[in-house]
Amino acid sequence: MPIGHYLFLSLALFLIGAIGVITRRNVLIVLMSIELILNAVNINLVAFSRYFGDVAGQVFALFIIAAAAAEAAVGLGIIIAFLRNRETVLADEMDLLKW
Amino acid sequence: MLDSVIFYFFAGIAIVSAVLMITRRNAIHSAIFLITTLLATAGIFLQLRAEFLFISQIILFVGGIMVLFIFVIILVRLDVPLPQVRWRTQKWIALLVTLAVGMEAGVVLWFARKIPGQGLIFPNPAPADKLHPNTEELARSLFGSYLLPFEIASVLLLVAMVGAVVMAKKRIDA
Amino acid sequence: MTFPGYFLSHLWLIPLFPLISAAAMFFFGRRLSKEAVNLFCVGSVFLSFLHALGAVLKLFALPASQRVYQQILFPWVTPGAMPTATGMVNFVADCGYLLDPLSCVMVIVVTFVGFLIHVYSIGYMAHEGGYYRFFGYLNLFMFSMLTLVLANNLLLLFVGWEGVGLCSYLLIGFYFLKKSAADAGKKAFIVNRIGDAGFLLGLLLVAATFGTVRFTSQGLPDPAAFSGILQTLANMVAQHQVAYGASVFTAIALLLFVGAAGNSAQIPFYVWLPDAMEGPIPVSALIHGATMVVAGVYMVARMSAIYQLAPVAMDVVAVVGAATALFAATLAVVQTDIKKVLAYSTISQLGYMFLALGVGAFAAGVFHLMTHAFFKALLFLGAGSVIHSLSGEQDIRKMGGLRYTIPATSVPFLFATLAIAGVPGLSGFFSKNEILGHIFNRHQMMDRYLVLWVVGIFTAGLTAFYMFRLLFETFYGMSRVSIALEGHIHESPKTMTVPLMILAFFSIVSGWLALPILWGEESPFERFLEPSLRGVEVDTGEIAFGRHTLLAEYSLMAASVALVAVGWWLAYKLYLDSPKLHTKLAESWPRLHNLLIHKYYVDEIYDALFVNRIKDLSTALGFFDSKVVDGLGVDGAGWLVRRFSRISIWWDKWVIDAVVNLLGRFPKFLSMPMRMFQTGVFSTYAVFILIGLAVLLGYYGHHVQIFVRTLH
Amino acid sequence: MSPMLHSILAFVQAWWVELLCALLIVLVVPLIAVYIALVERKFMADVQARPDSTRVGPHSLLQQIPDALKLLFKEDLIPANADQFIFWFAPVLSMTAALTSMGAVAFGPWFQVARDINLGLLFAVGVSALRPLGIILGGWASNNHYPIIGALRSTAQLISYETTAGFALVSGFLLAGTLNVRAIVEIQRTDQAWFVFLAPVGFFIYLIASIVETNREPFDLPETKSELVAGSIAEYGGFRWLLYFLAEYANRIVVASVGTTLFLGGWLRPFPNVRWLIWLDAAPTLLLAAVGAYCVFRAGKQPAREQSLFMWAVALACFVVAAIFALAAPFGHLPFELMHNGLYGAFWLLLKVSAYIYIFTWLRFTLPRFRFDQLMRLGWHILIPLALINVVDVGIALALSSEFGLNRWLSMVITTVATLGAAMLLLHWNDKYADAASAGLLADSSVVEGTHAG
Repeated sequence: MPIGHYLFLSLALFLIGAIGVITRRNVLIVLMSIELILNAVNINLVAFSRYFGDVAGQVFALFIIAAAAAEAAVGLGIIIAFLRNRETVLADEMDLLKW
Repeated sequence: MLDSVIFYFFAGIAIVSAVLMITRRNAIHSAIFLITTLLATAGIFLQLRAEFLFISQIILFVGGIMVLFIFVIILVRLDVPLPQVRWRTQKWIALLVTLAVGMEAGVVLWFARKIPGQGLIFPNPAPADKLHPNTEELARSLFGSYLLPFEIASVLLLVAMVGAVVMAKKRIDA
Repeated sequence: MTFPGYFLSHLWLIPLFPLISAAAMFFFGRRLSKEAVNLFCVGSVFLSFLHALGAVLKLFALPASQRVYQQILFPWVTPGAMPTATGMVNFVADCGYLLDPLSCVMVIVVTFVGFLIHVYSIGYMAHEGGYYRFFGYLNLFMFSMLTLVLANNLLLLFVGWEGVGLCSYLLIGFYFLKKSAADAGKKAFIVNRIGDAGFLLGLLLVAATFGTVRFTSQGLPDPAAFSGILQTLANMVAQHQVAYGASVFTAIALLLFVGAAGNSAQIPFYVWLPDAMEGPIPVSALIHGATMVVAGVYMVARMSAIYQLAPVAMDVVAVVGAATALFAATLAVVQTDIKKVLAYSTISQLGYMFLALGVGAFAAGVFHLMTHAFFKALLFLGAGSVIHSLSGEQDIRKMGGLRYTIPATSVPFLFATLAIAGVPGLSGFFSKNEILGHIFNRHQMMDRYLVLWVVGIFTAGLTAFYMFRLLFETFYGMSRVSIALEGHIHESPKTMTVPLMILAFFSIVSGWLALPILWGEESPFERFLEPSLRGVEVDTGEIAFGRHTLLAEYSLMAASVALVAVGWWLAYKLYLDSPKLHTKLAESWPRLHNLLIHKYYVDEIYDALFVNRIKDLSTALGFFDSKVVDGLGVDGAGWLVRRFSRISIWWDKWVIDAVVNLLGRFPKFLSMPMRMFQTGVFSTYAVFILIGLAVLLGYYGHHVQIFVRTLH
Repeated sequence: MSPMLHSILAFVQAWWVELLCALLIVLVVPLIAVYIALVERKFMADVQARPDSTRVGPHSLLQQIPDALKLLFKEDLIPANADQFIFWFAPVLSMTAALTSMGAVAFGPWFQVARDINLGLLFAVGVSALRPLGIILGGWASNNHYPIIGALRSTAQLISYETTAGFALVSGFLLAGTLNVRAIVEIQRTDQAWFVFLAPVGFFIYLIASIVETNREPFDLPETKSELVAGSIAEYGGFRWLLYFLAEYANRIVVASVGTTLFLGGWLRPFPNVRWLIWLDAAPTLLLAAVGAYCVFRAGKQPAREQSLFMWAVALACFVVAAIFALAAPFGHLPFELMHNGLYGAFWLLLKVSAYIYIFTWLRFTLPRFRFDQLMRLGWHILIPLALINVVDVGIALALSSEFGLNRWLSMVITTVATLGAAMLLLHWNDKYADAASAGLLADSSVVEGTHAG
């Protein structure tokens, strides 16, 4: 079966994730959406690696998983710290970083 | 044929539960649907004969990251549905833009498929029984040509761990 | 040249071990436990002792003609071409090590005695503060001393020289909270520096004369390439560029001797040594008894080639030595502080050595150096053990009868006393007789040496007297220990007594190296040292006498033994038989007694002559500095600056800042619309990212097409 | 539609053996689990010096069947404020995870579901990583403090000890050089040594970690009956509870068989290469025959007629199977061969697995329960570092024997001694800083529980 299907799938997942990032207010769900996006990328990589018979793609998928783990740990840490200081996890209330 | 059946099966699960994931109000539900998405993705990896990635997807993403998420959600009582009002405008903009991106990418891929002659020009995947054992392959290139990135990734994880501890640790003085 | 073997080729390790452990002490000694400190420091010294022993044995194995091993690690000071008496030469002072018979003796003595004293210090310093500091200094000293001894050129020797000076300063002032100790340290340091000035000048003169400071070029792969003082000297003499007794040699020899006198506490520089007794006993034993103070002797012996060509300088050395020997001996007679007595005896023994050097008996001097190292170290350590067991009491009038309570200390002390007094059969006897014999030889040539001989032999008697006095006062007779201390007199721990015994053994046997003299042969020790002291054959114009006959030898010995016996008898009479007698004696000659008690008022004279003058000068300078320099110059400048700054403040405020603010406001005003985008909410930024992505895709879409098409 | 059907048919005819195995597992595992529970009951009775139920069947061998039926027909309660969907989802997830991870276990050279997936044991370990999800979701869904606390605890301990077990397994994988189950067992045959002798420390660590992972006493903190009623499954009853129950026992079987496969030589009989022990191959037959004989012997003594009939039936079954075994041995050709290997393998493997689980039970009734911070300290301060050191040491041992030609056993002994020394050191330090550590951990665990209890 042509690789296009995989690409379309990952595109769809990516877009869904992007929508989640943009529209949700709950930071945790935003983080999850980011995980979803990373996952979509992984699908791409693995598909290509399969179709080129080159394992490098899977290696990078592994790295992406590692990065995702790091991102989750740090992100959740930030959220907990934020919650402790500002009592909120709403994305649009985290707006200190502006002019 | 069987491959494609499996693929469509998993892809359907993935997309549906992804949509559900971003539409649930309750964070825990979103987490569960994300988990199903990830599992479905893992299935697709398996269908792509990337066994090791499949297992590490399950161990790390599902068994590690998502458990962490749920843990945090329960710990800080985020399992109550949060108000989802305000800034509709941005939401509409967002949807619009996203759809635009999707359209464009879709068009690109589609026309790439529709080149006169044949479809996407790719070497067809090697038959499954001809493949080398995936884990060994991965290990070889991971510790061979990608050793430095591997080390860097490990350092990244270490740093992330320390950072998470530092940030989430309860200040004794405060 | 055959492969030297491990020990010789790793000669540089010998000084390195103490240096490493010293560094360890200074960097993280504070955190180490006492056991660790012991392990590090004593272990390192022991290692270097082993290596030294190995190297020396290796050297013994070689035939006498080639018993020189020299090793140049790297060229160290390379100022390039330099005008010298021998023309332009490419001056190089390299970092290299030289092992020849002379340095063999020194290195063995230093490492062995040093090791024993380290062991001793474990027990002695056990209850002191700054344990690791003490051992660190001690190891640093070992490093410097070994560098001094093993250096293959005068400059490196000078480095070691200054190093030992520094360590002596640090260790004398070890109890730096005690003012007297700090002062003593400073005194020693300053006096030494005065001497070192002379040394430095001599060094420069050597460099300027010979164009090299390397002692010799023997033992090097190709001696031709490396010029050594000895060879250059030989050439100069051979080409009649200089004659016997040339003034330049005299100058060099005298200047170097100034340095030697400073370091080895000869008149007029001896004043620092008695005060140096403020330091802990092991320090006195190691630095001010056995090793450092003899560095001067070693240096003079090392430069013997030059001295042999400078008769005037030789006489100066001899006279100064003799004077110091007698002088210090007389002072030692009346001292009541056990350490002070030993200090003065050290000075007088050093005088002895210089006397030997001065009459050209270099080997005898070095021989006495070695024996003296053993028994003087033993004496100091024994004294330390006594003080330790009397918990700090140093006044011999408050001692007595200690041999019953602390036998393990008193027996070695007894042997040391016998040795230094020159009782037949012990080491001191042989070495002193060597010296006296050589002087006597010279006297056969020139009568004026008779004086020196008389002084020497009289000093021997005096030595016997005050040493026996010390012995009797301390260990024999009635106990005069104060009641408070009487209760807990305790024998010192094993770590202190065992080194005493070892040293006692060596202070007995080390003299037997010269035993064959008794049946008229020359001593094997001198034969061993001869290659490195040979110097340059030159016509001195003197008639060379052979060694005096065996009969004369025996009669000389008899004379000295008789004097020793007299000294012993006097001491016995005055201090043991009828203790009242010596006080009576003192009262009967109050003048003389006071003179001796006040050390001939030398310190007072020095104060009056130099110290106070310098103080006055510095007060004057201080006045000038505070009033003129600070008052007018600095304060005036400050006042002006204040005035001017007022103006510049105004300018800065109302002109410069105004412009700056204007420049700041302008972009702020311009950037108004841009700031609208910065909502601070990340999802907005995500939207922007997506928009950008959309634009890019829309524009590059067809490129992506091509990309996809030509992927394979 | 037809291509779909066709493909499914193709699938079936391609994979019928695996499907059969899967079916067998799904059918048999609950039975085994139920009887493990029975054994536990008996054991408990013995330890507590009291008689156990003796009514249903001889020695109440059938006791579990009515129990199971009772659980099945109980009313299916869902707490009012519980989250319906997740409350339904969680036990299913647990059960799925347990059974799926069972798929990688090889009960014999031919008896394995996920056979040519070259992940082997890693599959079992990885899929069982889903377990915490089942527990924590169940705990959260029942919307009650005790279950949530239990869920949090169990998640924490599962995650920590999965790490430990993973490292412990890695030491075994290093020795095997492959992940493939059959390859691992074959290597243990050719090496003439079970890996437990080569990496004892690794096995020990894995033993502890597996006990913790299956929430058994003395580490059963998630469901401490005395503190948290039943912990994360307090609100569950009836069929859902049964699912959890089965999942737990299935997990126990999985960890046990993973440990057995990697460290105890899988389905090999003891000393597989010793000729004169060949008669051990006949052990299952003889055992069955013996059981049959025992049943015949006991049949007469049964009080009721049904019971004696039952005994006869059992005896008959035993004899039949024994006969089949005995027949199977001589015939060379395939179906018999398959059955032969499969059954023998299954016999020995199950023997070892049950010994393993017996150890679990033994500990359960022997040791008092740990405190949570003690458990965590054990994990993070001792076991994980020790496991890491162990991995390194095993690697060193392999290098020594392969690169420097040192004798394998010698190098293993050396490194094992080194590891034990490291363990001593760790314990020493832990004791040294125990107070501070426990204080810190107590603070953290109080954070965990304070958010809800407080």
